[in-house]
Amino acid sequence: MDEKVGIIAVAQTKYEECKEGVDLSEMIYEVVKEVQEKTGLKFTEDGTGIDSTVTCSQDLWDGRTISGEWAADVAGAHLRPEEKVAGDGVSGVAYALMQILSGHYDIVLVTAYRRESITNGRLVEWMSVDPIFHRMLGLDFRSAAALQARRYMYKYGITPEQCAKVVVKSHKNAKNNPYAQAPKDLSLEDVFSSPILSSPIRALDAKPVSDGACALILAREEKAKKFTDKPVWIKGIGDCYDVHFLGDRDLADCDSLMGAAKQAYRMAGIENPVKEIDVAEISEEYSYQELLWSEGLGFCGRGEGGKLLDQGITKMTGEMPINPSGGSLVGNPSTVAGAARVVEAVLQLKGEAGARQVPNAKTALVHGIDGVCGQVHHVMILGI
Amino acid sequence: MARKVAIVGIGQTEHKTRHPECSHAELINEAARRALEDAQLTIKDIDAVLNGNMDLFEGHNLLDTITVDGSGAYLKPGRKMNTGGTTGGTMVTSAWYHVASGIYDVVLTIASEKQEESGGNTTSAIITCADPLAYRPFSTGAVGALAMVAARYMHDTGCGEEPGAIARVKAADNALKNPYAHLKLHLTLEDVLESRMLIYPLRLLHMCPQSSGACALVLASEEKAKKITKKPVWFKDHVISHQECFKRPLSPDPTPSMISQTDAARKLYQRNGVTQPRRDIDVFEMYEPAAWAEIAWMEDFLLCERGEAWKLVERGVTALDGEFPINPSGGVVSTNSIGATAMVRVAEAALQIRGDAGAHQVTRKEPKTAVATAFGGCNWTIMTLLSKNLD
Amino acid sequence: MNQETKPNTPVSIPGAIIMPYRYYAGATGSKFFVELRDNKRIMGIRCPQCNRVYVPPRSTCVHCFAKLDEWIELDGRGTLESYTIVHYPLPVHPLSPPFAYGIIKLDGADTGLTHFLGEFEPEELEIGMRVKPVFKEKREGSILDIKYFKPLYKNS
Amino acid sequence: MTKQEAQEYMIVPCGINGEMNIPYSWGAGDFVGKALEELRDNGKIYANKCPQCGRFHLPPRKVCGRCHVEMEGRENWIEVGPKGTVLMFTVTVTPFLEPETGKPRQVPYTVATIQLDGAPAAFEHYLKETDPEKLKVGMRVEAVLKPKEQRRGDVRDIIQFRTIEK
Repeated sequence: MDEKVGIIAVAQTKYEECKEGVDLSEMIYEVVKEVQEKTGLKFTEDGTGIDSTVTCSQDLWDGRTISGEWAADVAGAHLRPEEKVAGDGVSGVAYALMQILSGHYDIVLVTAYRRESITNGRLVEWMSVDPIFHRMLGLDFRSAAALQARRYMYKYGITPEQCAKVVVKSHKNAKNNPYAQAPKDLSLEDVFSSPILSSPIRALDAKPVSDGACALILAREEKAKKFTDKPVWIKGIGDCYDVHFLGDRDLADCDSLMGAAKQAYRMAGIENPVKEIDVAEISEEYSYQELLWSEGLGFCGRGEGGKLLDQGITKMTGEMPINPSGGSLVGNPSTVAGAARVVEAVLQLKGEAGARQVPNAKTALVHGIDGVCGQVHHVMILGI
Repeated sequence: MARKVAIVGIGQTEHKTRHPECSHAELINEAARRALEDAQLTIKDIDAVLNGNMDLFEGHNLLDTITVDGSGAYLKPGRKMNTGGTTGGTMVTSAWYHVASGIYDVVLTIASEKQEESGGNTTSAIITCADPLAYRPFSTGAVGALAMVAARYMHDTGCGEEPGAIARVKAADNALKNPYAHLKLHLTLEDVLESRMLIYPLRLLHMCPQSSGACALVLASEEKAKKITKKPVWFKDHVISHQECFKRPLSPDPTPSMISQTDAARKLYQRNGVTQPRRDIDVFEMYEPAAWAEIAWMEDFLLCERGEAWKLVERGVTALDGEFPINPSGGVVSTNSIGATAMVRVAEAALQIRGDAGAHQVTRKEPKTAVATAFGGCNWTIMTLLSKNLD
Repeated sequence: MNQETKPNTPVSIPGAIIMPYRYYAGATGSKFFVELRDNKRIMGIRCPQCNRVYVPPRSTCVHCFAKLDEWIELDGRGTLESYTIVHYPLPVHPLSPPFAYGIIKLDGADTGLTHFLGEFEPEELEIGMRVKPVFKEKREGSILDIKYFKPLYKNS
Repeated sequence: MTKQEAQEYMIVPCGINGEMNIPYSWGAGDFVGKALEELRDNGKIYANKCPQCGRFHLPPRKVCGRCHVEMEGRENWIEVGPKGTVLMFTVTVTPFLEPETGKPRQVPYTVATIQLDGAPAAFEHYLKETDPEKLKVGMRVEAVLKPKEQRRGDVRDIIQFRTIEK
């Protein structure tokens, strides 16, 4: 990329299992107001303020067609551009980057929001699978992920202990994250004794229901420096689709994640991810996914996700910590999860991650997912 | 500086009441194949695939992931956008940003709607865009809102029912010359004036149909576009102007005109030196879900003075062979596959500039510039300016 | 009205979105279901360019974007690629838990068909197991015309 | 597959029925929540005013969409109604399916934009009168509320607006 675009301000709500009675607009306004106050930026049309807004939400999750209308009034849509990415927050930030690089806008606000607690997420996921061959079977993302977990653990000998260790590690990290959703002190035994949902996935292996929102402001290089002395630059992006039908691919593979990672690494000039990336915030909705995504991101060879974890490389004190924030496993709403990863990576690179700070982190990887069994992956490289 | 972008491939399916012969993925595939064929490209030449629709009209979440077989997005980057009725326009502007950013050179963007999958309950789906706590129980869908636009215009100008019928007959005549149009009707003024009253003053024939269809465009950077086609259609500029959603635009303060349309028109004309829109723009493809909307919104788009639009319509200025043709394609009153409709406006405007519109090609003068508009959300607007020449 | 504007107790309004939908399987999908319904036959479709045989069938090869129209009859037996036993209920589940999903790579096909598993003891299930389809008596032309796949060695 | 063969397989265009029936529980928030509480407990209708542009929002909201200014504080709240004037109305005679129930609402029914006394604030609600002859822009109407014990803090605690003389 010839021009540099930086993230100049980020905000996130506390993630909670249910923000009872909270109106979506007011939740969005909480984070939009925070990033506006951090930068003093208003919604203007003369180029002195925020030029455009990108929202990330999905109609069926919010129970409203054009669910971007909830954000319109509080995110400056009146007589201004507001476009909705019906996908993950990382995809929304990448889209805002393209809006700026296209030359049409200098400063773009991105906001991702969801209250999963207002509906039955499994039914929304059920409506996200093929209506003719999958939906009549009652498939949802959870039972599909169980099929992926089984296949992956069978094909590469990944052990239940390794999956449980991901849960324990995530909750341990999240203890240092004030935004995290009720992290617990867990043992492997706790994970094994939590109720079975869809074998081999148990309750603690799965991401909990969560409510929350994020907001970020991106700016072109010249303008970025006016608002923060430490803008976080976007160095590389990559998105990639895989096939949809579960049987069309070996669920133990992750071709689309490899494709997305390849694009982002090529753009950011990264050859050896584990060496060059100081911290990674990746989106996993189930414990096995941290191991499988690690392989897809090239942190280790195929089938070595468990070994990478056992070697402690991805621990807080390891060579390349994964999810110092605790990640979605502790509690992030889907779609917001990607934006939360970007927010956390920005805090790490700006040295504002408090107790969960990875010392002198210079380059971070963030990752988001969409669709069944991680059908679509979004990868982004950030750096200072 | 950012790169110039052109449309190099245009494809759309026939828009019909239903497409039982194909699944949604196959409907999208048909439009994508036609766009690739038009650009003489294969799916391997495509760097990213965008795919948009409005979820509740078919009851799908994440349609882009479900229809990856048809869209060709397998192992390619892309995303799904949706902004209501303006979704088709959003798919064009977002593809524009993808190419202009320099990250992707050739992008396939698709917009579709398979409305028969909601069993004709389009109004029920539209109603779900209203705020569930304050407005949804009292929403009457698009027909009610458009009826108020028509009632307000007729009241302010005293023009009577005739102009609405003339505009509708013009649209029907154009649609007869457009192979992709949905309603192919031989209409007389009397047919329109006597058709069943829905909500005063809108009659059945004034309203758009529920169509099912898909549209696809291939966009390319300047360098690639010149290699791909001898007839690139250049993107000059566009304006996206939404409106606040909670405050009801129809409440007592401003008249229920589309302030976002006037805002978009003013910005677009000012930035591109358009001082006399009807002179500087050769063809106008407007997203008009009702015959009366075309007339009322001509004034919102600053194409003429307040109260003059119906006179221009009566004088045939906006006909296919008129001085300022509006909707040579037959417009949205003839064809409305909601998700695809705003992209069809851009596609039809581009066909006019390329001279490839066939029977409904504007011939009075050779179109060099064209504007396509998108309407949706709570009175949201996208205006896109296309041009034959690069400068 | 008292001083601040916060409601005393948080207010949530219950509601729903209830809509009927009807999806067309299209010509290719319909042929697959007509064969299931009338002849208890599972059909695949082969790509002329890469020779992949797809089940369920579709009209475009996802790898080559080629048009597909070469139908192949499969004998229905297959190998279990993955399985899960679902323990939580959903209103949209045709079976009540615990029930099992499996991905079955049918002999002669390159892609797996996702469907239910039946007539098995939980400890019997393992990847690589050979299975065969059990059809419903009354079939209506949908994926549920296959009742489930059961272990091959079990007598029919 | 030729078009003809495709037609042949259209003997039974295998249609798959898929009913969406998803429950939601939307949070009303601090402003709409407060207004609905007032309606439930005291039968009062409130709007709130943007301190910058002076426009009224009914039901009340936290942020003015045009000015991006918070409308916090009691001085911005004003009680309106229960009487009002009809600005626009529409009588629905052709039933359509209501997404909330999946069934059509009983027709005919009238929906009107009603400007409530006390402030230039309007919202849509049902009218009792459904005979078009008796409906007129400018007619005076009054809110009919459910008995207190039946109200549950929903905008439909107002059953409808009935016609009243001047």
